[in-house]
Parts: sequence; C-alpha cells; structure tokens
Amino acid sequence: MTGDGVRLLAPDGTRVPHPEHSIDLSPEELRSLYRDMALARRFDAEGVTLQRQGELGLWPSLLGQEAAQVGSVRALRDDDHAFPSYREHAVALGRGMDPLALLRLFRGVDHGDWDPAEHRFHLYTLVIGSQTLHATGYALGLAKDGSESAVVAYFGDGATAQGDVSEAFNFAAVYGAPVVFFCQNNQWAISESNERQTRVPLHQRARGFGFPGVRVDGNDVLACLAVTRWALERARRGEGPTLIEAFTYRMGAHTTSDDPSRYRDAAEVESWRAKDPLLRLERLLRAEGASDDAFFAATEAAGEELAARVREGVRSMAAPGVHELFDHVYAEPHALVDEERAAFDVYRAAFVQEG
Amino acid sequence: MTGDGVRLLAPDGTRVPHPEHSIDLSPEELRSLYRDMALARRFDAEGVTLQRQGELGLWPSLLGQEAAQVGSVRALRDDDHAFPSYREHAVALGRGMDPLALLRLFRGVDHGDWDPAEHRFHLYTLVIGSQTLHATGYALGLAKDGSESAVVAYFGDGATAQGDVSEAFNFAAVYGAPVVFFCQNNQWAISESNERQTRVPLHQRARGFGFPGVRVDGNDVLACLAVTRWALERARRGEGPTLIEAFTYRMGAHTTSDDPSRYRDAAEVESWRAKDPLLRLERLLRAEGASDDAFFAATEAAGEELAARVREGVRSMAAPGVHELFDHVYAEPHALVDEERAAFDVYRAAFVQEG
Amino acid sequence: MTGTTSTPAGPERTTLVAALNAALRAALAEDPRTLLMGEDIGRLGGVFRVTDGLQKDFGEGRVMDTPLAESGIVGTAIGLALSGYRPVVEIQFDGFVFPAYDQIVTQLAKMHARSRGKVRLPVVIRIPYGGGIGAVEHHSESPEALFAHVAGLRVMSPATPSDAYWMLREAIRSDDPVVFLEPKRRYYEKGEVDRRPAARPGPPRARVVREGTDLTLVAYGPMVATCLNAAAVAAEEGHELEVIDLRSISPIDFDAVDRSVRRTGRLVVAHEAPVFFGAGAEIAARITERCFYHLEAPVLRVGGFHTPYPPSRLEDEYLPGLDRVLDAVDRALAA
Amino acid sequence: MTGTTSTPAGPERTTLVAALNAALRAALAEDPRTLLMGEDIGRLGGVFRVTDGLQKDFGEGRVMDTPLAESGIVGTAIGLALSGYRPVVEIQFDGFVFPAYDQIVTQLAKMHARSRGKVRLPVVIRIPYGGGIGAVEHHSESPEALFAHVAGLRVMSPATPSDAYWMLREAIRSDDPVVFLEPKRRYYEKGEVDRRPAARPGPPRARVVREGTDLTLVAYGPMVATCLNAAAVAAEEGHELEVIDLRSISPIDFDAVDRSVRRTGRLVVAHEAPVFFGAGAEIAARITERCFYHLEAPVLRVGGFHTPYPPSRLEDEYLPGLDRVLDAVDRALAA
Ligand SMILES: Cc1ncc(C[n+]2csc(CCOP(=O)(O)OP(=O)(O)O)c2C)c(N)n1
Ligand SMILES: Cc1ncc(C[n+]2csc(CCOP(=O)(O)OP(=O)(O)O)c2C)c(N)n1
Ligand SMILES: [Mg+2]
Ligand SMILES: [Mg+2]
Repeated sequence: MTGDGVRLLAPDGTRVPHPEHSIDLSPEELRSLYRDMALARRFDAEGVTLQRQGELGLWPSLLGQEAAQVGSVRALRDDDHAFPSYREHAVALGRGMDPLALLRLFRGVDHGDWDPAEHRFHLYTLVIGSQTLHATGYALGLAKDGSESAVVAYFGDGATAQGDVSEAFNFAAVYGAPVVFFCQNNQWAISESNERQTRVPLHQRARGFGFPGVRVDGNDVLACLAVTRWALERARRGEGPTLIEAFTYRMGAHTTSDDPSRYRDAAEVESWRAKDPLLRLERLLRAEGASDDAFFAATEAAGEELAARVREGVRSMAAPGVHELFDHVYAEPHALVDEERAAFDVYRAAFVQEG
Repeated sequence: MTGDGVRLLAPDGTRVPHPEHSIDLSPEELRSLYRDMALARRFDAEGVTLQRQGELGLWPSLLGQEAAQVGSVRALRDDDHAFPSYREHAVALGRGMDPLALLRLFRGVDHGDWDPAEHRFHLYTLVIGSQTLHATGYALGLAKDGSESAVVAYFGDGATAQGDVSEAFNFAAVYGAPVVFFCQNNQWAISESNERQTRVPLHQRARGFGFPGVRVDGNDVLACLAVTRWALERARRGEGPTLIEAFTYRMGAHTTSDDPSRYRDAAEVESWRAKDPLLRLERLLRAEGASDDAFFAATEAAGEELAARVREGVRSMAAPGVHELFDHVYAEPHALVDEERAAFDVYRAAFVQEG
Repeated sequence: MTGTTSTPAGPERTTLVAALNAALRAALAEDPRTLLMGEDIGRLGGVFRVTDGLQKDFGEGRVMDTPLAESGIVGTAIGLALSGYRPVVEIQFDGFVFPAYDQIVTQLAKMHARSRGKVRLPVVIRIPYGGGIGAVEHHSESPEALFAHVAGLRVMSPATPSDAYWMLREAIRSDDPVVFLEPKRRYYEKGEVDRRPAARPGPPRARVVREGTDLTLVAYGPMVATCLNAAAVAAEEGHELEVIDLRSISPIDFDAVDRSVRRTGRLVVAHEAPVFFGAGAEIAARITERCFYHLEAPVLRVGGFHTPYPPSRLEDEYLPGLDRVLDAVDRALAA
Repeated sequence: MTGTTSTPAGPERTTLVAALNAALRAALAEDPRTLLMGEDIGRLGGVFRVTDGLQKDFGEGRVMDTPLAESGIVGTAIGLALSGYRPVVEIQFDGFVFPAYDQIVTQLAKMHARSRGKVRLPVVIRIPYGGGIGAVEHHSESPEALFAHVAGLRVMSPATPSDAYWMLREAIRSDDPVVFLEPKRRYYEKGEVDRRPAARPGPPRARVVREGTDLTLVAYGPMVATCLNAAAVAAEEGHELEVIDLRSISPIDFDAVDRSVRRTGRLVVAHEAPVFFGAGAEIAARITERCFYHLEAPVLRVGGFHTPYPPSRLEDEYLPGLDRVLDAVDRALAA
C-alpha cells in the first residue's frame, strides 16, 4: 500500500476496480459529489479573494483537497460527528454548516462559535493535533452511550508529528473507540515536506498502535468515500479506530499569508494539476453520460450564487459588540470578570464623554 | 516476534541457538555478567531495607530486571551514553557510578546531582518519558560531531503511552539519530498492566515510525547483551534508531510506597519466579563448569561488602547545607535569588538569636 | 454499597482523603454522567487512595484507568465532556500536570469563550499538590499561579475535610472547568464533615477561620492550618490575627479580604508556591489598590523561594512554616 | 556571505526583524556550536522571516527545520545542549509554546539546579508574542507570567531593534535557559542598531527611556512604544512621566523601578498580558513593599482582561492602548 493508495477513479476519469473497496453510486450521487466539490472550490476561491480585498484576516485554502473532504464527509451518517482542523471547509459544507460561520472566524468577528451539536461538526481547532484527542474522547462517550454513531477526526500530515496525535491513536486503540482518523496528507506542513515529518508513509503509523492504516488516493472522491465508509462501519461494529491517509496535494499557499515560491517548485504543483479531483470526476460523468454541459453550467452558476451570497454576507457582517470580550469567559457568574466588565464600562463612559 | 522474544538462554539454563543474534562469550565474561547481576540485586535489596529503616524516603526496586539492565549496559562502549529513567540502578553500576550517588537522591539529600559527563550516565528522570527526547537530541549532537558513539534511552512500558516518547521515536527516525530505545516492559506501570497502555506488543510501535523494533527475553542477559550490541552497531553505522522491548517482570512493588497486593495476583509473580534471570545464568555457569561454589560464595561476599559499604555510606551522609536552596538555580548571577538568599540569612540569623 | 451513597444522620469525623472519596462516590451515584479518569485510580484506588473502592462499586466504565499520558487524559476528557459526560480527572502529582498543560490552557479553558457559550466543559482536574511529605522531585509543587493566570479556569483548594467534600461536589457540579488542588500533606488530617444536603454551601467564598483585629493573614489549602497555628502563637504574645481561608484562588474573593484589611490595616499572605509571580503578588497588588488609605504597613508575602522545590531534606527550610509566617507577621506589625 | 558576518562601520537603521536576523547570523558565525531549530525556519526563513537566508548560508545541519512537535523540539534541544551545542529554538507563535511547556518547566528550567550546577543548558526559546496584528486565535498571546513564575528560566523581551540585536546575543551567550519574547507587532518598526563589539551592553537591565518627575510608567516589549506615546501626550497636558523599559521580566530590575518611584511617588505598570496574576502584580507588590512610604497613590496596573485573547475585531478594545494607559495615569495622578 504505497504509491497513491486505494484508487477507484483514475486521473483520466476511468474507473479502476478494487477488490475490497468497490463502491456503487447512482449517476445522481456522482453528480452530487461533483457539485459539492465544485461548490467547495468556488467557496474557497471566494475566501481567498475576500482576504485579498481585506475583508478577511486570513484564509487557508483547500484547493486540491476537495475530493478528500467531500468524499470522506459523504461517508458520515447524519448522527456521526466530524472534528475538523482549520482547512475543512468542504467538510463543513458537507455537514450543512452555514459558510458564513467559517468566514466570521477568518474575518476576526469570532473564534468560530458555531454550536457543534447542530450539525455534528465541531469547532475549528488551530492548535495542531489537539482535536484528535477530543474526537477520541467523544467517540468513547458514544460507545458508553451504546450509540452506533461514530466520529471522524481530520488533521494534516504535519500534525502526525505531535505527541497528542500519537496519544489519540493509543487511547483510541486501547479503548477500541469508534473513531476514524482522517489524515489529509497534502504533502506540506507550511514549508516542510513530508520527509521532515516522517520517515515512512503515514498510514503505516497506525499498525504500531494496533489498528489498520490505509492510504487512499486523496484526489479520488470515490475512493475517499468508499474507504471512509468502510472505516466508519468498522467503528460502528466495535472494531475500533482506523487511520486513513488521503494522499493529496495543497495546490495553493498554506494560507493567504504564505508564499510557497520560497520553498517549493512550480513543477511539483504542475504535476499535481494533472491529478485534479474535479477534472477526473467530470471526465467520468461525461464519459458515462451522467451529465452534460447543462449540468456543469448549472453547477457553475450555483457556485457563483454561493460566492455572491458569501461576499454579501461577509461585507454586511456586524462587528462584535465590546461586551463580547467578557460575556462568555465562564458559564457561571465570575466576580473578577464582572469587576473588569464594570470598570471597562466606567472607562468607556468617561472616554466617550471626554472625547 | 511475539512471546518472549529473542532468547539465547532458556530459564533452565540451557543455551538456545538464534540465527541472527548469537553471541560468543568467554567463561570470564559470563561470570562477570552474573556478578554484576548479583551485585545489583544485593544493592537493590539494601535500598529496600534502608527505606524500611527510614534511611531513604523511597526506593524503586529493580528486582527481576537485572538481566535487562546488566545485559544492555554491557553492550555500551565506554564513550556511549545512557539516559536512564529512575529504576536503572544496575545500569548505573554498569557505567561505573558510585552507588551512593543514587542513594542521595532517594534519601532526599539531592535530586540526583552526578555529572553525566563523568560516566556518560545521565541524570535520573522522574517525569515519565522526558529523557527519551534528551537522548535523541544527544544522539543528534553526536552525529553532528561525526562521533561514532551512540546513545541508549531507558524507559518503561507505561512510558510508551506518553506523547514525548512518540515524538522521540519520530525525531530519531526523521534525523536517523544514533539512539537505541530500550524499553523494559516489566508488565506493570504501577497498578496498570500492559493492556491499559497498548493494544499490541510494544516492539511493534517502532515500525510505524520507520525503524525496527525487536522483542527480547528481558530475563536473558545474553540476549539483552546481544540485541543491544546489534542495535548500537546499527546506530554507529548511521542506520538510525532501534526499539528494543525487553520482556521482563517487576518482581517487587512499584516503589516502597506501593502495595501490589491491591492489584495483582501472587500467582502471576510466582510464574515469573521460574524465569529468574540470575538463576538461569547460574545454571548455565554450573552446567558448563564455568564457575563453582567458591565463585558464588565470593560473589555473595562481594554483595555483602557492597551492601555494608552502602549502608555505612547512607548513614553517614551529610545533610545538605541550607544554601543549597539558592546556590544552583542559575548558572549566572541572578538578582532575585541573591535577594532571597540575603533575606533568608537575615531571617535565620534573627531566628537563631531569638531562640 | 454498590453505586449508592448513604446519607449520614449527622456530621462525622473523617480524614480529608475520606471526604474526597465520599464526594466522588456521591457524584458518581447521583449522576450517571459523572466519570473518573486517571492513572492507577481503579484497583489501586489512586496512589493516595482517594478513589478507593470506586471502580469496584461503579465499574470500569465509570472509573477508568487510563494510559500513562496526561495530555491524552485531559484531551479525551474534553471529548467526553463534549459528548455530555462530566469527567473528573486525577493527575497523580502536581509535577505531572505539565504534559496536559497545553490541553488545559489552549482547549479546556477556552472552548466556552471560543464557542460564545455554546459549549460547556464541566471537567474537574484534581491535583494532589504541595510539599511537606518528604517526596522526591516533582511531587511537592504548588502550580496554582500557572492556572490562575489563565482565563476560563476556576482554581480552588480546600483546607479541611468539610471543604474537601463540599468544594469537590461544587467543582463537579460547576459547568466551568475547575482545577481542584488537594493539599496532600493534609490528606490524613481529620475534621468534621456534614454531608447532609442541607449543609451544602454555595460556590466557595473566602471564610474567616479566626477573627482578629491586629492583622489579616490570608492563606488557602495546606497553609491555612499553619496560619491558624501562627495566630494561636501570636495570641499568646498579645496579637490578634484574623485568618482568612480563600478557598478559591481564581476568582479570589477580594471583598472578604478587603473587609478584613479595612479593620486590621495590615495584611500578610502566605502560600507554598514561590512568591515571585505568585498569588501573594495579585492579592497584595489588588488589596493595596483597594485599601491604600487603610493600610498601615505594606502587604507582606511569605512563600516559596525562586528556586525549584528542593530535595526533601531541605524542605523544612523551604516551606513557609510557623516561624517564617510569624516572622512576616512580626515585620508587618512592626512597620 | 557564507557563514560570516560583516561588522558594520557604524550604526545602521534596521527593522527589529532584521536586527534579530543579524544577531542570529552573528551567533552562528562566531560559534559553530550555535544551532537554530524550529518549524519552517529553513527555506521559508520562518513565518516572520527572522531566520531568512540563514539555512542557505549555514546549512541544514545548523539551521534545522524540525517535525511539527514543540515538545520534541525543546526536548531534543535539551539533549543537544547536553552534548555541547547551544540551540536557539523558534516557537512559531506564542499560543503554540504550550505543548513544550512540560519540557521547559520540568526539564529545561530545573536541570541546572537538579545537577547542582554540573549541567548547564544554554538554550534560547524565541517566541514571537503579543497581539495587535489582526491574527486568528492563539497568535496574539502574552504568556510571560507563565515563564517568570518558574525558577531556572530567564525571561526577556526587547522593545527596540537595538535591544533586539544585543539582547538576543546576550541570551545566546548566557549559560542559563532564556525565554526570549519578541514583540511581533513591532517587528517591522525601525531603529538605530550599533552592532560593533564596543557597543555591546551587558546583561539586560531596566532602562529609563524617558525621564520624568510626576509618575513612573513601567513597560517592556511591545508596550514600551505605547507608553512613550502616552508620556508625550501627558507632557502636553503638563505631566512629566518617567518611562522605564524593563527589558528583563525574570529577573526584574526592581532597583531601577525603586529609584524612579522614590522620586515620582507614583507608578503605573502596563503590559498586554492579563492583569490577574500578571507581571504588574509582582511589580506592584514588590515596589509597594519597598517604597511604601514614598508612594502617594497605589500602584495601578493596566493590561489585558481576564478573558482569552479576543477575535481580532475586538483586539483594539482588549489591548491596553494609548487611551487606557493615559486613563490609568490620570487615575494615579488624581489619587
Ligand atoms: C501546536 C502548533 N504548532 C504550530 C502551529 C503553526 N502551524 C499552523 S498550520 C501548520 C502546519 C500544519 O501542517 P499540516 O498538519 O500538514 O496541515 P495543513 O496545513 O497542511 O492542512 C503549522 C506549523 C500550530 N497551529 N499549532
Ligand atoms: C508524566 C508523569 N506522569 C505520572 C507519573 C507517576 N508515575 C511514576 S512511575 C509511573 C509508572 C511508570 O511505569 P513504567 O513506564 O512502566 O515504568 P516502571 O515504573 O514500570 O519501571 C507513574 C504513572 C510520572 N512520574 N510522570
Ligand atoms: Mg499538510
Ligand atoms: Mg513498567
């Protein structure tokens, strides 16, 4: 299991048979996967644009990782839970999240304040790897409840170096927690390539903790869906965790603050362009007659509509009120916060008066 | 590679052939290994006794782990480095350490203040797993120096669950550091058995980080020596780290503060008594005519002598001077420490005067 | 007694450890969502026996021996809390909480604010802390300032068996994360505990444990008993000290200290933790700001030195014992 | 320029980032045992370009991109220091130092004391810190109190390019571990730097950056410039503030503050970190103790609130800017 990993759809859009992970999808389902990827890509591009226009402070682009995210999230049942890192915009959309919720975070209006219970999509986590333990704990909770729901934890190739991720692997293995560790290996952790993070392919890490690790072609949405579904079923059956390494590529900069020309070759990026996840599904759809130009035009139009809605939403976002500073530090009354809030009010009142 | 692991000497004292890890030792060398194990055991027993008599605050007994420690440390060259945890008394003796240095720590006279450079035996480390990173860093330093020395990091089965240990595995693998990770799997981390710490045998952990892991019969001093030597040679040749899992047993309590009857069966302890590391080497020595009653009597006498010296040394240990509190916090002058020392002197002077 | 607790007919005399055990037992019995997690808390009952017998009575699913990894323990506790449980985590000793510090500071403390109140993390982190038990390195530290500076956490420490019982119950009831510091050198001291529901106090506020007029002596956790001794000695010399047990270190009940200092005009704060950047600094700064014109002497602090906790044969010199507290009191009275 | 530095003929105007880069370059060139370690410090030159060009000139063996694991970075840096190297570690942002906190607090800070001076750990931990750059969560924090409370560490923060250069050189020269806090919102501000050896000052002591008679204003790092602005504004209103840049947060040069406060009788301390258990508490407590009879008003503190660092659209409200500093000054002057 080296090279590109489990693959069901080749870059040229032809299907590839696989002994274990075949999948049977209707044309409608295939179109819907394409549509989700296309909308995610358009949304993401709008994020980059809005940042360039000064509307956002930062944007971490998912460009190139649409298949990994859309395929994996499609495998989740409604009652399953996703624990993202900070680049899982397509996963968010796949869970039904309001895209503006993500943008509020990157605009600096809040820290990402959605209710995880609403879409079983947890908070973005910026401290690399932390959320893998939360996901494991959540999965333990589900198991204790006797629930058949499962959890997917998203993280990057760089994250695998963090002690927390190894501890999550071990806790999940020891307790047999129903959690799928979904690593998007986009080849880069900011400027550091895989060789700085690991000596061997990442999916191999799992074996040493006592559970299976699988590499999947992360630009193949069918394979990502099939393998994640398989891993979730294992989890539901009480067979414990699985590590999925989705072998993909970060086509853009790490974030809008980054300048990848300092550390990687254009040729490498170019070589991955040929493996584009949308293009290959488009080829399949066209080859199998599952969609025509009208479908693609409609999808594009839907993308533009989403982008316009998002643009408009960002521009009209209310700034947070100053009391937001104090209002949610604690769940219960807290004398010090109350005192500081009161002093701040006095200060502001005086200040407004004076000036 | 499950079960007891690499074995060259069976519990009944007969030799076991091994395709890769055979070892050829002279009768003198065999006797010397036995002697080191016997002295370590006697020293350790004295530690327990001294604690019972109130001379020490605590003692972590190595009983049962003599072969793992004596075998592995014998594999080190003089210029190699050992990074212990806190139970490596036989490793300490094997490096030429003054046994009283260890006892000062457990008496509470100091925190274990020997100079690591003197015997290439580093400080005892009580925060589980921390020293594996120090060992890895040290090994990187040796490699940078172009040295052919290597490093052995000692830790327990419980320690493998710590993020630091996984990070050490990964750093060592990524940089190809000349370090041997020597895990004494004594089956217990205080009251928790292996199943609480890992789902699979521990030596398997290494593969997922990209280097070999080997289980060795930790009660077989010959196998421990042979496998550690092999791993050290790999390190010297620039082939990177190795994990050795020495499968052994903690015959005593975790420390003198512990009461293992609360959590483990006497029968289990009994079953391991049959695998005693000293007994099997004694059987070999006798069977091969390499030593006679006189040798064993002399060894016992040497043990009693060591015990007497240690007892005497502990009882006559000077209490630390009060200025020890302040004298080594920083290497360079520090205004706050100076101020506190001065204030303390004033306070004590007044106090002594008053009464 | 299987998963139940008996409500006693009246107050009992128990050790602080037994009171903590009773509080955990009551919480486990009352709320199936309460979980205990930690190293060696199951069959062993914890190295101090605080969880003695609880795994036997409530099962391995509720009293969980965990892998030896503090970040993993706190991180999975956060996940369990997200899924509706109320985990009570035991850290074996003060010096071993630091591998979990990242999860505590960047996740546990912040998730309520991050989610603007949508996520609550009712996680209790129990830590036996402080010195005076003749232990080896890392087993005698007082890290409270390192938690108190972090917004989003509550930090408390009981001084008596009764407070141990009720404050731990309160910590488990709270929807905020609580760092619960247990004064390990007082574990086996006894006191009266009234476990009847009617005796339940609210959230911990500072308590005047001895009234006095000449000087206010503020402490918490293991130092409260020391300060009471100091007050007794001082009384023989004709000085009436008012002793306040803070109970909560974050937030601090400044009103209670303020009230007392306005009467006494003098304040000494005592804790085991190093003085530099310790709780005494915060209390001195804030009370001086509030009571500037009532103070007849500067606030004095007595505590640990700016050194690592020393080897045990030096701990009597290091710890602020009776004599060092009295010395500070004398200096404050003389000023 | 391969592994060498040119000594300039005289002072130059550079940014704070460029001054740090020059200090690292000089240290690498002078001592082959100096190493840089961190995430993205190689080809990228660090996310703030502090290490720009250094890997190219000194090689991957001296300027090491590490795996993404802060505990691993600091832990291996300790090992490298034990083997005779002098590692300078970069932590990418303030909020990401906590995974390394255990190694810093239990190992790096303590090994010199543990070994009674036999082991020295000349490790520098560089951390871009503080807010005001419009960043997302964890990228704007001021954790200095969490290091200053820990004995065995030195903590310092430069306010100007010149101090950035010389204090970093001093930190690397020191045989003690140093937490070196870089005021990231001042990274691109310019100032005069004299890199000639004769200009080298000793270990960092507090510096009076503006003389005044009415009130002492103490700050460090990013707040020094804010306080100088405040002093300029106050001067227009007829108040002469003396501004002191502490430079070192552990230890603190109390003598310098003391000297000033004895003259001015009033003290305000400003920092970005939360006030509760922050550096201002320690300074207020100690200076009040030392200068009780010289103080005409209580020491006031201005700083962050007891809240997590807020989303960037609120940071102007959160950060103690010119107006909040002036408000505290006014209150202190009015008292
Ligand atoms: C604990 C921690 N250290 C450092 C960082 C800074 N940082 C943000 S993203 C990143 C790289 C992450 O790489 P990877 O895990 O591969 O995820 P990707 O960004 O490629 O999706 C780093 C170092 C951080 N956020 N958290
Ligand atoms: C970080 C940390 N957590 C907890 C402890 C408390 N503790 C001391 S020894 C021990 C068990 C260690 O087990 P193992 O690694 O198997 O080593 P052994 O004692 O069996 O030699 C524990 C939990 C510690 N010393 N450090
Ligand atoms: Mg990546
Ligand atoms: Mg063990």
